[in-house]
Amino acid sequence: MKFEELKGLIEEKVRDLGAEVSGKEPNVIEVKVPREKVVEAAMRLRDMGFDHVKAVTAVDYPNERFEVVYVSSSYSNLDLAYFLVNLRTDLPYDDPRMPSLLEVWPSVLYQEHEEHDLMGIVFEGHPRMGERLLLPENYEGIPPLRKEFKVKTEGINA
Amino acid sequence: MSLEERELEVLIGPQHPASGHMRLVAKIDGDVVVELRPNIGYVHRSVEKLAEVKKYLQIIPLVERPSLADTTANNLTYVMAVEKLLGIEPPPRAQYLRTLLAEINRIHSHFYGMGIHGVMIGSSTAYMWCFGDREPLIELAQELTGARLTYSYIVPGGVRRDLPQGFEDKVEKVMRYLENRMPDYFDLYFNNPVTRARLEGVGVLSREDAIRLGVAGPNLRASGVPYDVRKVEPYAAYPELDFEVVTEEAGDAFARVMVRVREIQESIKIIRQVLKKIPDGPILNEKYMKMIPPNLRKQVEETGRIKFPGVFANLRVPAGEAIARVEGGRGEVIFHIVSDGKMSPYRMRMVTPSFRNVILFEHLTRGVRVADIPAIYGSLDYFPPEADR
Amino acid sequence: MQDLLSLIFEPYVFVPLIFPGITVAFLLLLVIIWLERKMAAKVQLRYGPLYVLKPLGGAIQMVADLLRYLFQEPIIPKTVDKLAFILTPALLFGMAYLPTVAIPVSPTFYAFRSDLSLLIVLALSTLAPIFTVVMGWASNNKFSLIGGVREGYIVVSYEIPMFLSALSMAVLYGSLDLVDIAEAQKGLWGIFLNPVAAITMLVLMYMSTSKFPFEIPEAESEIVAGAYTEYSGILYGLVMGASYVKLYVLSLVFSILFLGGWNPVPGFMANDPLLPGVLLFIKAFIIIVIGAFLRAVYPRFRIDQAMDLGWKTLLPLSIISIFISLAEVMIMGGA
Amino acid sequence: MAVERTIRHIKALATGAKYMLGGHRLTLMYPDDVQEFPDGYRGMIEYDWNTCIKCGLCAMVCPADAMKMYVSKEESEEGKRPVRRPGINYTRCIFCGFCVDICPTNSLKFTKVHDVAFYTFEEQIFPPEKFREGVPKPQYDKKPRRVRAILDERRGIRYEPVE
Repeated sequence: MKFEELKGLIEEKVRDLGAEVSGKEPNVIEVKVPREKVVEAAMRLRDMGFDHVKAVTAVDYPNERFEVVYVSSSYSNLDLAYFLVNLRTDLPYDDPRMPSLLEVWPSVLYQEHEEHDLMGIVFEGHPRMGERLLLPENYEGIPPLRKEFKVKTEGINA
Repeated sequence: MSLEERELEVLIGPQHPASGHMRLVAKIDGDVVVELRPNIGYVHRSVEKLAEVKKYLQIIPLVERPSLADTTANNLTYVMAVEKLLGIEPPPRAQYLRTLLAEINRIHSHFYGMGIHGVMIGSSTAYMWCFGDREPLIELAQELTGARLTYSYIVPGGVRRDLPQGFEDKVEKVMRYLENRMPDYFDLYFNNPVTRARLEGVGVLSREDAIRLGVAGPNLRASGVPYDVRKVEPYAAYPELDFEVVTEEAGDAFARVMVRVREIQESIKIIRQVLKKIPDGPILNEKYMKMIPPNLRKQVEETGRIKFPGVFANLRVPAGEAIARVEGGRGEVIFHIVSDGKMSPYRMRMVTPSFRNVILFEHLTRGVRVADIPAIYGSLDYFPPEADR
Repeated sequence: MQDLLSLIFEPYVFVPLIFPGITVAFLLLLVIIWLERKMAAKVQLRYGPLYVLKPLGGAIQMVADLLRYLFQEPIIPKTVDKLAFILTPALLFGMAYLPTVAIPVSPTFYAFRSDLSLLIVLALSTLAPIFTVVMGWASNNKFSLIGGVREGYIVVSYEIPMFLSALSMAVLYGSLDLVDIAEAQKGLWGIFLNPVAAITMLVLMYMSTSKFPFEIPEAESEIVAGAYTEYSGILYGLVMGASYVKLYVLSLVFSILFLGGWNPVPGFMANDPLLPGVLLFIKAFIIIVIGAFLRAVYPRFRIDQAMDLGWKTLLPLSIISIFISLAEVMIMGGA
Repeated sequence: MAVERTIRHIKALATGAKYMLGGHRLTLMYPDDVQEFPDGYRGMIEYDWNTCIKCGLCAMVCPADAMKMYVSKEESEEGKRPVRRPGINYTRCIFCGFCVDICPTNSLKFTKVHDVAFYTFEEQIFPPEKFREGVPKPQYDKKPRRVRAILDERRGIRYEPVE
């Protein structure tokens, strides 16, 4: 399958959700949807054959927004496996919650949990919200992956 | 007696001979596992956060550390993502050298996994053999890169060192040695009726579940999904090499081991091709080669060891996003880098195969026996530090 | 002095204290654990214990280990049942060693002669596992408990077929007296008369002493060390030694039942009451060494597979072996 | 099935026996034997005081903050301004060799030394004055035999003494 062709196909599928579809040659297709529509968009992508998620990346733009990126691709259809479809959604900075995609892609179980743990994003409907994954159980404070969590660095001088 | 009282909660690890650096919380009823939850994070080292304060080149050793047995995969994936942002390509010889190291690493990573699996089901010989036979491969890698495991060999634009003198002969000897040894592995371990009894039909992962759960690497291929990044999105020198994607249909613990064994055989094939086809030429991108001072450039040509251009110390990467994926020994490694044009990534997401496979602990252990826990654990080639990152 | 020496060579002193009793059992323990590690190391392309007495390949490694065990602090956790926790290792070791008193050294040298000595040995050897179960209970540790229960399950699946295959030989020789049994094999050994019984008995012996592939009650990667998890110091030394001593006892019985005991006695040994015992020991030693060698070859079975093997394969085989014995007795009119 | 299983048992036992009687071993008897490493081994680092141009690239590229620029006392006093030279902290060094590869004057070099023991934490910090004196010698109980790893198609790896 050609890149442009697939991009067109996806665009057609998710246009009515208010999605912006763009692409990065040769194989990355970006689908940006509002957070209310993210489950629906994910379902349509899954039904197209994008059957698993490789990575869930949450990015923190301080005082502006959070961006959550689901990097999905296909195992069952090896023609699609070459392509990566990034399903993106923006979350307001003061209310970082979004519906969990666990129902659509069970493969996000640990990935969403991790982003919850380290970035403080709440995935509604995920059964393990509020539990710690990588951090110690008694950790309190700023989620460490947020930009306001500062890591001390040393200079080059002793 | 109510059902709750029948259940015994057993905490396997982190201080347990076969748990690795993690805790498995098992609820067992008699000898049957009712539920098992992996409790990961014991060796979490916050690679993603540290990457935000380290410079691009400094991240190379950082991303290698979590998966010590399979460092090349992480190194290569990270550098590929950075190269995508930089918009540079390594020269062909460097691509072949990357492939060579990746395959050497794949073999010894598989040996590592099979060895640990062996001792988990009680075969100390499988463990010792695998770890012993890893040694010649590590010796090869050491000669090529200067280090046993943490190679840091692949840098943006190329690789750090050229083939040493007489390396081809040594590789060929080791490959022959591995081929000579394989029948004994089969006789003593893989075909041992006790091994078969312990692994066949244990921890069966169906094709649908493997896809649904987004499993990676040999565990996926053992369930009959012929997904291999080397074929799906070929990188390095793989487009020019001839090899097969190994799959098994059974999806049980034994199939997962067999995929690894057959991948070792494929890797031997690949390594031979690499050494036959490797082109002459530089091993670092021209752009960086030109930045090396002239007197040092001469030295580089003589010794075959790259000197870094000064720009490497504070490498600036154009703003943008890049995703790179590589088929490492344990499976698909993903790096998602968001750059804002500064000297450190704005956000680096590192998804390792072990992290994607951790979901299998919950899925595969329902209703198995207590003794099957290590048999399944080992068959996943799961490495806790790699999952925790 | 002379009196003391002759006292030592009195059978009722010599058998329990020297051979096959505690002294030889103890020396064997030191040698066999070293040899086991050494053999496994050889198969595994390495050296094994080496640096304690290097010229002999680290032969006295176990002496060093024993000293370590002796001087290591035996930690007794607060939550254990103290009496049971401390007593069981000693009882386990004692019970494992006790059957040696009923084993004859030669046709004329034994602590006591009973026409039921085979039964005495087998009966005494079945007592030891009870203490493993007690240990698992007394340790107040989940892994110990699982280990103890596993031992209990294993016991019921090896004991019956082992008795049956041993008794099939008693049927064949028409006696339960170990001296008679050994003497009956002056010509053909029992292993050739009834190979089915021999193989069954051999496998079950290894099963009863937790040799690979039946190292299930203390499976390290599953339940840490099973019933022995909480033990340290000399207490652990005792429990570890117990299974080897049990293997030693059963190997002696196996040699008498199937390998002709001290037969055939060479001419120069014939007049001495003790020397035939050396032959018996060598045969038993070979059986122990084979058991130790299995560690290097096999992984371990799952407990249900081991029980499967015990009940569904070895039990029928041991019953068949009784019929084989009966048939042979009928044909030959008694051996 | 049963027959096949029996054959497999026999094969497994025979293979075990074959190795038990064979002479194949992979152990390197450290510290009786000490391996001589191939050229380019990334061991502890040597510093050439005279060729160093004090550019600080090594400290900049160091991923573990092990290489740092220390004020070199004597020179600073002489020149009335702070002069900084590299020093290394081996409690942090991860032997990636980036500093050696980036050094524009080859003032930093790899040695093959890696097995040095230190008594204290502080001893492992090598400020420039100590750094220039070269790497410490490993201490062995008795003089070890130097061996080289030879890759072998029958035995995998064997260690041969180096003259």
